[in-house]
Amino acid sequence: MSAQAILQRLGAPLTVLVLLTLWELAARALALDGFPTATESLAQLPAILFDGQSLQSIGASLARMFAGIGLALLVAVPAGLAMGRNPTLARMLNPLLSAAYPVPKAALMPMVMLWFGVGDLSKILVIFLGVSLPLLYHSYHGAARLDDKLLWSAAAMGMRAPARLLRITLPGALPEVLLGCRVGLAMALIVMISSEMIARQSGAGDLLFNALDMALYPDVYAMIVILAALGFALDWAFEHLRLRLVHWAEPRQDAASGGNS
Amino acid sequence: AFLALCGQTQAADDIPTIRVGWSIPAEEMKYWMMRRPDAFPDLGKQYRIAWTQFQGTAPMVQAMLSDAIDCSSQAPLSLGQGAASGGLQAYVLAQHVGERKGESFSVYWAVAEDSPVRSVADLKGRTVGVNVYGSGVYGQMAMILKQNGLDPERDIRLVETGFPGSEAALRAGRVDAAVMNQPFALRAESKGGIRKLFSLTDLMPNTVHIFEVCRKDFTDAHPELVKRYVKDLRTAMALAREDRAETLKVVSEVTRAPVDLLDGYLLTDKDFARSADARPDFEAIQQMLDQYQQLGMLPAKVDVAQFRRDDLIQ
Amino acid sequence: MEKRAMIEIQRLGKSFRIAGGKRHVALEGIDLNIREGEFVSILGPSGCGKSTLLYMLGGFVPPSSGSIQVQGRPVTGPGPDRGPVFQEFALFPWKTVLGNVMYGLRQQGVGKREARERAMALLHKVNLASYADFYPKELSGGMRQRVAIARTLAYDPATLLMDEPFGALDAHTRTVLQNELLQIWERDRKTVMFVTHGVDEAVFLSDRVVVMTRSPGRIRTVVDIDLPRPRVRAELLVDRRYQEYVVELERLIEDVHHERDAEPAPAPVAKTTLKVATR
Amino acid sequence: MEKRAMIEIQRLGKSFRIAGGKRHVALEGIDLNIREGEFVSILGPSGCGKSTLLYMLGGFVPPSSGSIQVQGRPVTGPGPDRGPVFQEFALFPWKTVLGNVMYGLRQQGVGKREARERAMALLHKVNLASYADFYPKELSGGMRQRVAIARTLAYDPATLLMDEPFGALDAHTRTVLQNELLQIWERDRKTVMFVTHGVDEAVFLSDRVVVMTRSPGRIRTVVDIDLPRPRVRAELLVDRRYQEYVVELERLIEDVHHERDAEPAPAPVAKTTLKVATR
Amino acid sequence: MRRILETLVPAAPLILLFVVWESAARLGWAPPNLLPAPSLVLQRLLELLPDGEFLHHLGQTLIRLLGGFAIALVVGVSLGLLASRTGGGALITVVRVLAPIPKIALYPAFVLIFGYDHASKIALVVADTLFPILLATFHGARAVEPKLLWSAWAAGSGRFASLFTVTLPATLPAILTGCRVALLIACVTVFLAEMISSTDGLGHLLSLAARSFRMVDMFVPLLLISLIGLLLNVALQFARKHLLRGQS
Ligand SMILES: Nc1ncnc2c1ncn2[C@@H]1O[C@H](COP(=O)(O)OP(=O)(O)OP(=O)(O)O)[C@@H](O)[C@H]1O
Ligand SMILES: Nc1ncnc2c1ncn2[C@@H]1O[C@H](COP(=O)(O)OP(=O)(O)OP(=O)(O)O)[C@@H](O)[C@H]1O
Ligand SMILES: [Mg+2]
Ligand SMILES: [Mg+2]
Repeated sequence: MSAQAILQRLGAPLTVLVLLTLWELAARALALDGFPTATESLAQLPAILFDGQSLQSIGASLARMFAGIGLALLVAVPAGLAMGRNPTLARMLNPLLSAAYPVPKAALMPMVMLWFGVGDLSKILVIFLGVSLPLLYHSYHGAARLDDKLLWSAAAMGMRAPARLLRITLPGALPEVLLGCRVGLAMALIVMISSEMIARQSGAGDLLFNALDMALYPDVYAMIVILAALGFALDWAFEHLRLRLVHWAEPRQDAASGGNS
Repeated sequence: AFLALCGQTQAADDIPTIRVGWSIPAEEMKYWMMRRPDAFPDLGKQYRIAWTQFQGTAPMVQAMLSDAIDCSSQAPLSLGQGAASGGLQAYVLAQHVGERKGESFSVYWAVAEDSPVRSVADLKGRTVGVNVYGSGVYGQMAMILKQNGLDPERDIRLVETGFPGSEAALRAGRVDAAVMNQPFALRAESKGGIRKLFSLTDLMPNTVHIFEVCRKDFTDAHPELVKRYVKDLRTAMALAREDRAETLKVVSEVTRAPVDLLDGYLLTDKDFARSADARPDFEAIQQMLDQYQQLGMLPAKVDVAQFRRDDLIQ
Repeated sequence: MEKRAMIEIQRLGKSFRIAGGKRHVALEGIDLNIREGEFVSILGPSGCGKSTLLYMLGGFVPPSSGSIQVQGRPVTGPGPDRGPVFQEFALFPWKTVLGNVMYGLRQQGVGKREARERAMALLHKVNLASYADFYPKELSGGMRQRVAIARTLAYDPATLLMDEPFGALDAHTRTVLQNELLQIWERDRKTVMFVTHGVDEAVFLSDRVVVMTRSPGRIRTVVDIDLPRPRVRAELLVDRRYQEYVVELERLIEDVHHERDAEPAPAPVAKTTLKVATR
Repeated sequence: MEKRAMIEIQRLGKSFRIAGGKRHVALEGIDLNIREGEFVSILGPSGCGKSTLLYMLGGFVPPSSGSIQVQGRPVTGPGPDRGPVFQEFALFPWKTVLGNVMYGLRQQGVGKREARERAMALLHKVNLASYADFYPKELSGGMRQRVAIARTLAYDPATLLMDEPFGALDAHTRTVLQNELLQIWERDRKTVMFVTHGVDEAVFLSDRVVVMTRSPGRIRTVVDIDLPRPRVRAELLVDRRYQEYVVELERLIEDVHHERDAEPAPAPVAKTTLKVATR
Repeated sequence: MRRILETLVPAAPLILLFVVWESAARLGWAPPNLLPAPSLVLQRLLELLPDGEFLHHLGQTLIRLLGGFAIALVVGVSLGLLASRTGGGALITVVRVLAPIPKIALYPAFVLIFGYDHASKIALVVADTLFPILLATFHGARAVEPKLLWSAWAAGSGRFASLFTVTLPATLPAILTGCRVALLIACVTVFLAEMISSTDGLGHLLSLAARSFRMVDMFVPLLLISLIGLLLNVALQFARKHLLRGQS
C-alpha cells in the first residue's frame, strides 16, 4: 500500500524523466539539425532563467495570457451556457461561430492592428479568441446536457431565467465547463506564443521566435521546456482547483476500477 | 484607430513618438538605438521610439497601412508591392544592408559537396529550397534560373525552408539546393560538406536587401521628427562600423546569437555591405523593381522616384 | 361548502416525439377539477402518464392539447405556488443536503440564519439531521428521496405535486412521513396532487383518488374517499369503509389492467359531483 | 438435505470517505451464509447499507473489512454468475429498450437473432414489447425499472442481486412480476438476494428474511419463512402463518427504528441453524 | 413560410455580418486596401472555384485538414479511453507536459522528419488537435456512471471490451464536443502550416496574396475556410444528432 503510494507520488517525476530520456534518444538517433537533444536544450535553461530580461518577457506574456483567459471566462462561459439552454440562441450563433473560429488570426493581423494597434490589446484579443473556443463549446454542450429537472426545481422555487443560468446551469455544467477550462489553459499557452509570432514586443513568444529565426534550436527547445513546465504547473494547480469545485460530481472513488482485485 | 490609442503605450508627456517596426537579423543601426540609447543625444529627449518587432517585411507594410507603425525596415519587393497593390505611400530614408560584388557576402544557393549538381542548369527536376515563396530573394533566384534556361515554375520543385531551416534541410536531404544567408551560411561553411552553386551577385552586383522606410503622411506631417530619426540612424551606422566589439555585443543582445558566431562574419567581408552614410541606392532599387515587374511579381512599373524625399537624406 | 376550483384541467393531452420521428401519445382527454385544499391521489399503471400530468401542472412541460388553469389563470410556467417532488428526486448535486433544503428558502428571500434553522427542523422531521453535510451522491436512494421531500416542503408552496414521494422508503419511515404530510396538510390546507402506487396510502391520505387507464392515459374513475378526518392510521386500518375503499380500488386497478388496448376507454368520469369528505 | 453455502459473508464492513475527509461507516460486522438456490430478502431502514451490501456481493465495490466468498472463492470482481438489478436502474442510455435487454446475451456470445428473440420474449413478460424501440429517456420510471429487470434476467445469472426491483411499479404489475420471478426461481433454482421495503413481498417470496439495524447497518435478526412452496398468493394471503410472519417482521422493523443509536446493536444472529423450507 | 423562417434564423447573423462588412467597405469605414468588400471576394471565389488549379489547392488543404483530424480522433480517443482506466496516470502526465507546448515551434523538426509534403503539415494538425480530443475523452470517460460499467461487467463483458461497449458510447457526448473544438483548431492550424512553409494549399494562396497585398485574393481563402468550417460543423452536428439520438 505504502509502496504504491510512493510510486504514485513519484509517478509524475518518473514519467517526465522517461520522457526526457526518450527525447534524448530520439534526437541522438535522428541527428537532425532542427531537433536538438535534451541535454543540449536543458543546458540553455540557465541562460534564460537567470536573465532578468527574459524573465520579464515571460512575465509580460503570462500577464497577457491571464488577461485573455479572464476575458474568455467572462464572455465565453456565459455565452456557452446561454446557448446550451436556449436552442434559438444556439441556432443563431452556431453558424456565426463556426464560420468565425476557423479564420486564422494571423491572416487578420492587418485588421487587428488597424483596430487594436500592435500592443498588448491585439495579443490579448488573439489569446481570448483561442481560449474561448474550448470554453464556449464545452460550456454549451455541458449546459445542453444538464438534467432539465434541476432547472425545473429551481424554477418552481421562483428563480428567474437569468439567475438560473448563473446558479443552476453554471454549477450543473461545471464539470464540463472546467474540462473546457483545462483544454483552454493548455491552449492559452500555445496562443500566447503564437500571438507574438507576427508583431512582437517583449514576450516569451518573442524569445522563442527569435531563437527560431536565428536557428538556435537548443534555445527554442529550452523555451519549449519552460513552456511545458509552466503548462504542467498551471494544469497541476488547476486540477486541484477543479477537484475542489466538482468533487461532488466525481464518480465514487473505487468505481471505475471496480472490485478489489 | 481610436482603440489603437488605448493599446499603445503613449508617452505621458508631449515628447513626440515614432512607432518603428524592425526585424532580425541585419539592422544593426536599430539595435544600437534600442540597446545604447545614451549614445544618441536626441533619443528619449527630443523624441521617442516605440519598437515593435515583426516577422518579415510584408507584415510591416500591412502595419504601416493600418496606421499601426510609422516607420519600418523594408525590402524592395515588399515596398514595391505595398505601393503598387496596397496603396502605400512612403519614403526610403536609409539603407541597412545590401551586396557589393567581390566585397561582401551575397546570398547564395548551396548544394552538398558530393552532389551531382554542378551548374544552375543541373537543377532541372531537383528540389530547391527558398526562404519564402514569392519573396524578393525568390524573385532574383527565378531570374537567375530563367537566364540559365530553367522555368522556375515547372523545371524545379520548390519548397519553403526559410533561411534558418535551410542548412538542416540540405543536410537531411530534403532539398538538393538550399538558400544561404548569414549567419547560417557561416555556420554551414564551418561545418563543411557544402558547395556554393550560384549567388545573387551573379544577377546584379549591388542587390539592396533592407532599407528604412517611413510613411509619407507621417513624414510630411512631422519632417523635423523624421529628420532626427534619420540622423540618429546614420549616427548608429557610424557607431556600428567604428566600434565593432560593441556592435557584436549589441547584436548578440538583440538576436541572442552567441558573440563567437557573430564574430565570424559581422562587419567583415563575409557580411553584407553597409555604406558609411547609410544612403539608399535608389538606382539598384529601381533595377530590382524592374526585374520583379518583368517576372510578374509586380503588377505595374513602380518608379522609385515616389519614394524619394531628398531633403531628408541630404 | 363547495370550494372553488384551484386547478382546472380541460381536455388535456400530451404526445411526445420519439427517436424514430413518430409521435407517442402519453395522455389523452384529461378533465379534472381540483378544489383548493384538496388532497387528490393518482393511481395508475406504470407508464400511463402520471408523471407527465404533474409536469404539465407544474408548468414544466407544455400540453399538446387542452388547457390547465390554476386559480383561474392558465399555466404558462413554473412558479413557487406549485412545489414538485420529482420521481427521480433531481437534487442539486453540488449542494449538501442542508444546502438543497435551504435553497428554496433562500430563493424566497429568507435570511441565511433563519433558512438554516428551518431547513434543519425539516431535516429532523425526515430523520436526516445528521446527514446535513453529505452530498447527494453520498446518500442512499431513500435518503435522497427524503431530501427531495424536505426541499420542496421547505419553501411551503400552496400546491404540492408529489410523484411517488415515498416509493423508496421503508414501511416505518413511510408511515412517519405520511403522518407528517397529513399534519402539514391539515394545518396549512395545501392542495396536494399525489402520485402513488400504494392503494392503502392513497385511501389513507386522500379526499379523492383518480384511477387512470393504461397508456395512453385517460381518467378511468374518480373515487371520493369519504372517511372522517383527522385520520388516525390505527383506527382506520380496522375501519370497514377504509377496507372497502382499498378493495374497490384494487379491483378497479385490476380492471384497468385487463382492459384490452383495443377497447375504447370508458368515458372519463371526472365531472361526477364532488362530495367533500366530512371533517 | 443441507445444501452447501453459495455465499459466505464474514465480518463484512464498509466505510466511505465523505467530502469532509471523515469516514462514514455504512455497514459493520455482517455475517451471513446463503445456500445455493436460496431466496433471501433483506429488510432494513432507509440508508442502512442494503445497496452497499449488494454492491460488495456483486464485486463492484471492495469491502473495507471482512470477506465474501462465492462458491468457496473470494469475490474479486463482477462476473456473469451474479446479476445485479440496481436501485437506479442504470440502463444504457444510448441503447434502445431492446438493445439494453440484448446486451448481456450478446456479451455471452449469443447470436444476434437468438438474442433478439429471447430479449423480445422477456419484454413480453414485463409488458414492454411495444416499447422495444424506445430509448430509456423516453420511458417512465416504472418502465425503466422493468427494462432493468429484463436486462439482468436475460443473461440468466446463477445469482440475482436485486435492489428494490419492484419499487416503482404499480400493485398489479408488481404482483405479476413477483409471480414471474417466483416461477423463474422455482424452475432454475437461482440464488436470490432481494432488497425490498415490502414486508409482505419479502414473506411471499423468501426462504429467509434478513432484518437490518439502522445505520451503521448490522444484521438484527434473520427470520426463516417456513411456508410451503410453490406459493400461491391467493392461498397465502389467508394463511395464518403468513400473516404472523408479516406481523412479526413489521414489529421487528418498528423495534429497529426505535432502538436508540447509542445502544449497542444486539449480537448478529446470522449463524442460527438454517431450516430449509419444506417444498 | 415557417420553414423559410426557420432556415433564415440561423443565417440571420451571417447575413447581418455580410451587410455590415459590405457597408464598411463601401462607406469607407475601413480602408479598401485592408478590407475588400465581401461581394468582391465572393465574386472572385465564384470565378476561381471552377479553376482546376484552385481546386487543387483546395484539395490539398482538405486532405491535410481531414487527414490530420481523423488521425487525431482515432489516437486521441484511444489514448483518452486508456488513460481513464487505472494506470493511465502516466499518460496524463505526458499529456500535461506536451499539451501546452506551442506545436508551431516543433514544425522545423516535423519538416525534417516528415518532409515538405503532406506529412509534416498533417503532423502539425495532429499535434494541435490531439489534446482537445484526448482530454475531452479522458474526462468524459472518468465521469461515466460506474453502475453502467458494473452492469456491463456483471453481464460478462470484459474490462477491455467494456471500454468499447460502455465507456465509449457513454463518453460520446464529451468526445463529440472535443471534436467540435478540435475541428475548428484544425482549420486554423492547417492554414498556419501552409502559411509558414508550403507551395500549395489555401494557406499558401493566402500568404502569397497577403505578401503582394492583393486583398481580394487574400480574402478568398479566408472566406473559403469559413465555409469549410461551417460545413464541417453542420456535418458534425448531424453526426451528433444521429449518434446521440438516445441521449439528451
Ligand atoms: N421524453 C419522452 N419522450 C417520449 N415518450 C415519453 C417521454 N416521457 C414520457 N414518455 C412516455 O409517456 C408515457 C407516460 O410516461 P410517465 O412518465 O408520465 O408515466 P408514469 O405514469 O409516471 O409511469 P410510472 O408510474 O412508471 O412512473 C410513457 O409511455 C412514456 O413512454
Ligand atoms: N459514496 C458514498 N460516500 C459516502 N457515503 C455513502 C456512499 N454511498 C453510500 N453511503 C452511505 O452509506 C449508507 C448506506 O447506503 P446504502 O445506499 O447502502 O443504503 P440502503 O440501505 O440501500 O438505503 P435505501 O433503502 O434508502 O436505498 C448511507 O448512510 C449512505 O449515506
Ligand atoms: Mg412516473
Ligand atoms: Mg439502496
